[in-house]
Amino acid sequence: MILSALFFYLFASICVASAFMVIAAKNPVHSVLFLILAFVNAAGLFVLLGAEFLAMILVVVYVGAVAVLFLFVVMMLDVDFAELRQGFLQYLPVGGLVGVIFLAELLLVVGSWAIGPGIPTTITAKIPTDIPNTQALGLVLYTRYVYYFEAAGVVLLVAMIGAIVLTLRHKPNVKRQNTSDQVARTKETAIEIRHVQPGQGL
Amino acid sequence: MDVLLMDYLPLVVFIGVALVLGLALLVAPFIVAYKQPDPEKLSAYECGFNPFDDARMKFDVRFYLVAILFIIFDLEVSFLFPWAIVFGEIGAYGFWSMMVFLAVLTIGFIYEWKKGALEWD
Amino acid sequence: MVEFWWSYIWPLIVMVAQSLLLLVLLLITIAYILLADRKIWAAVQMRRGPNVVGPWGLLQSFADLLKFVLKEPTIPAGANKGVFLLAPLVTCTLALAAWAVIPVNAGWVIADINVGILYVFAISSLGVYGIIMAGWASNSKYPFLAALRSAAQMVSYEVSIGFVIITVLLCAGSLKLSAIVAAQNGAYGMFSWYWLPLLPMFVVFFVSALAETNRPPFDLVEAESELVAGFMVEYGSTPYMLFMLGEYVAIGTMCAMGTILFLGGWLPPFQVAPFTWVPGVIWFVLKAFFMFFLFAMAKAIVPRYRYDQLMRLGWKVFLPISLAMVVIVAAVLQFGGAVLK
Amino acid sequence: MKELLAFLPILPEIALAVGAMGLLMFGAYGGERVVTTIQGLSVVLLIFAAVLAAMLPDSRFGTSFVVDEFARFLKVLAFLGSAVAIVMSLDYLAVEKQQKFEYPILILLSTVGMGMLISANDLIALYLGLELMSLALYVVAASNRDSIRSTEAGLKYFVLGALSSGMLLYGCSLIYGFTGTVSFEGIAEGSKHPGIGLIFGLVFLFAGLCFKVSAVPFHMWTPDVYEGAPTPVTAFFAAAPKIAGIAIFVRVAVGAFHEIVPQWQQIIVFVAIASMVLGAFAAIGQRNIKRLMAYSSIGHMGFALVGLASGTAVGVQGVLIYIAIYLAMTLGTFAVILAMRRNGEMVEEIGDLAGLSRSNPPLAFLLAILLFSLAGIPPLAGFFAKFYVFLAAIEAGLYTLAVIGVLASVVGAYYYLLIVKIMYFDEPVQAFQPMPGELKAVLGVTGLFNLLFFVYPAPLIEAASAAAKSLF
Repeated sequence: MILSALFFYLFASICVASAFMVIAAKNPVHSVLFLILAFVNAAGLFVLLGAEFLAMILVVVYVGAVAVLFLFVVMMLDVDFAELRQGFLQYLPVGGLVGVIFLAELLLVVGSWAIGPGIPTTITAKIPTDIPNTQALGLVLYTRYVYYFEAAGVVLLVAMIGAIVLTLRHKPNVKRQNTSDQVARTKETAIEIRHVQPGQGL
Repeated sequence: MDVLLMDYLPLVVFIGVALVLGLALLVAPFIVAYKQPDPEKLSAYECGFNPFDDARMKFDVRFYLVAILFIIFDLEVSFLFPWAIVFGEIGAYGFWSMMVFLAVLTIGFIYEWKKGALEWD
Repeated sequence: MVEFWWSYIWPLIVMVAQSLLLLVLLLITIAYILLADRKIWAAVQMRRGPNVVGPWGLLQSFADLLKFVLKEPTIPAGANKGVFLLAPLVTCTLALAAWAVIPVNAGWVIADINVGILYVFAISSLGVYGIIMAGWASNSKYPFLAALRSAAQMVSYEVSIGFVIITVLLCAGSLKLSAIVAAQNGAYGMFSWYWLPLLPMFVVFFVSALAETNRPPFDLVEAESELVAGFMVEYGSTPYMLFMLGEYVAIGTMCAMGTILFLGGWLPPFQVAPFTWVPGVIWFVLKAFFMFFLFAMAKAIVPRYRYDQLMRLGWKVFLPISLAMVVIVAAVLQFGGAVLK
Repeated sequence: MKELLAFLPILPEIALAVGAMGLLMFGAYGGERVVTTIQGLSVVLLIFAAVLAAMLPDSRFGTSFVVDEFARFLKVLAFLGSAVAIVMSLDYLAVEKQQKFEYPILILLSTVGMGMLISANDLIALYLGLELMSLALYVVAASNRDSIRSTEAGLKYFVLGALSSGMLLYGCSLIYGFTGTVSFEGIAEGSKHPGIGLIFGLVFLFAGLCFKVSAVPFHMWTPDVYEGAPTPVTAFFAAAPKIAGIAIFVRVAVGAFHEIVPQWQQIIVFVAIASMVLGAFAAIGQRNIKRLMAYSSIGHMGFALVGLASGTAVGVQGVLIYIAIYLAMTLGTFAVILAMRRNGEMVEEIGDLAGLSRSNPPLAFLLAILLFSLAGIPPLAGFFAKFYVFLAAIEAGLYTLAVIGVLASVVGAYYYLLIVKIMYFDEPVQAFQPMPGELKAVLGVTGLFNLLFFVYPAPLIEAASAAAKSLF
């Protein structure tokens, strides 16, 4: 269909262009914004492939969460990026060389794109077309691929521990509110009634 | 496949129209409104002082921690979505595999709590 | 040529027309919601509220629009111009974009995609960008601090909203918004809508929605006394208006989501004669307005939270409650038979 | 019940993960008081898991996890390596006041990742295991966050590790695209008619794996990370993760790509030669002993890969023997490095070892044994390790590789012997503080193992042979 081809080229070209801008932009905040644009377009490409769920999760997780952290870091870190970028260009020849090699390899790969004989037999999971994508994922992820699923859970646990081990510091002398203590206060502990005789004080 | 894509076409058109509308509102005053900028008007608001340095500064690492924890829980939620909609079809096995997953992350949550990562000071 | 016209151009025109219709109606509704917000607030404080422009002040919002358009737009000298102007546009467009998937009646929706609820969830998680971008681009201290606070606040409550949505999905079994509404069409009329079986989650959803949209009592972003007007300090004219518009559209989205997830969308309270005569869209609007009324009343009567209390509520109260509810609902569905269905 | 029995193959990993979570809760509630208990329990847990892993019968969990002789052999090594790494950290962390209960727990979770990696039977399981292992490693590398060097080490390791994961994933996706499957058996089937895309996928996959075992040209992180990370962490890095890395390298190469041995053989030959040569020459100028050990480990990985390059069962057997002996040598050497403490301060310069033979003769003797063994001088264990891999290379007709390997080990011997010279012939400087008991035990056991291995080498060699055969 011509329309989907049109959208493919639209998303793909914006994606590539903004990926390029991520590294080319002078201001790191602009880089992150371009990165977000690249993510959104990648989500569009997923939709074109029929992977709706992945597209939305890409937006929720990468754009809505990961890129927020990126933005936090580059906006607020107060690093002089102009200084950091000095000497950036001296890596251009090496980087360019690697890039050219990558490109050549990719062209070779694409040029030779052919599924070998006997491959279709090795494809284990057919993509069901009669149910929505999310459902198809759900039907296998928690039963057949339970190993991956639980392993992902443990990876997340390590991420949590790591985040806390590396970043958490407690400021000394901070007075915190303890709601349960406040609620547990009774009249006896809170108020003391003294009968003060006139003219004597406490 | 095409049916699916046809569902999304109106969405794209709608976003486009909304964007045009917003853009029109945004540029309108630049065209029609009265303009007479002066340096005082264009300086950053600072309760009467002149701003003496760049407003962007280092800040508490706690904000980063919140963002990281949010990413982790967001991922957890995204794992729950497909599970929730096929809940009736994957049976007890699917139920328990999710419970184990949630238990792992609840342990992480309790750990955070006890370490005081959720305190705000 | 004729074929091209009928198979490409004409559907496109239809789509654009539909989109425009929805947007215009939406914006008019927002104009009156804004007015209602001010009127309700005023009524609680025994004031009159706006009452000058038009009868009972009915044209107030339109006058405001005109005022904003004619105001001088200023861009602070130290600001990052591109991002500074992009921020309000992003806020407003994203807020509007969510409405593309919201069904206001059976079949009355721009795009009823399979992953509708995820789409709304994704769009609302992007709302934070407008604020961060504005706060950073202004290059001024107050917006910067407000942006930080706001970003942390919004992400904290988004997690709870995610869990709330999961509990609804467990009962409804689809990500499609129209299917979620249809799943609530039970034998007991309004009592089989999810607000009753999932009452705790409805409360969590409502409060999280307040926090997610930076509404009072969680409007620490604006906090006049400390942050003057938060991330919008440097904004004026229509850029400012776009922020306000985005905020109110987002509130509208949250009200619509509450309606769809918990109040049975366009379904009438009872499937009997007088109720079924009323078109579904009326029910939808009434319910959404009821949700908005709750928003407005919360603004009028609840004092503002302190920041540490806000974070505590999000992470230490709502997150565990909603997580536990996911497990409880799943367990009930798994072992309790068809109690909820 | 039948469903629960299906989980039997992953029992050691489950035990480790559940134990780690239990200990995490214990630590969260107990605070800093229970750190030593947690350290002790972690060691017990690792040994228990090693026993469990050794006892499991050949089995599979789904298509992604396989238990065979190869997995048993390497898991026992990896789990014991982690246990010893925790034991060796006890004194250091206590003296440096860096005791955190998370440290042993992160090592446990990293070890879970190693177990998953060793048994991985498809690309997704490979990736998950690798990430689980590495993520915990990044954190422990930076665990001393008040030290700039430690945070720098963690950051460098993380950034380069993420890059290598990216390459690995890119390779995996190419392989998946050209074979239509992620399982190793399927890939083996699909690679009977290798296209150029598959070969590129293979190259990228190997690049990612080379990074994890710090083989040239993906070694650049190693010296900085080894030097910057706290010393017990370095000891851990040099031991167990390397075993898991080599394990998955071997399993991918001979398990999934045995149809296209000639294609990957040249890559491995190149990597092995480059690692051996760089490890030998770059180490010569080093003054810092941790940095020296980094280059030494690069060189040793090169030697281990020589066995893999042959692509035969004998070669894999050589790799396994090599890696087992390497584990013993490196842990022993790090036990000495951890004991290099003078006036309450850690010292890391090679010159600080001067005259050790007079100030502490037993320590000097054992270290000399270990260094001779690292250099590959007969009749110590290190010689046998090299002997088996070179033998395999010659059998496979890779004469150049074998010759270069022997030359590299001669050059490498120079700097090991230089340390021995410093210990025995230089003027003594101030003596080290007394060595804590657990380090003495580790050093004693590994030193004697290296010294007396030639007396009774059969068990290790037979076990390695059985493990290698299970892959073919």
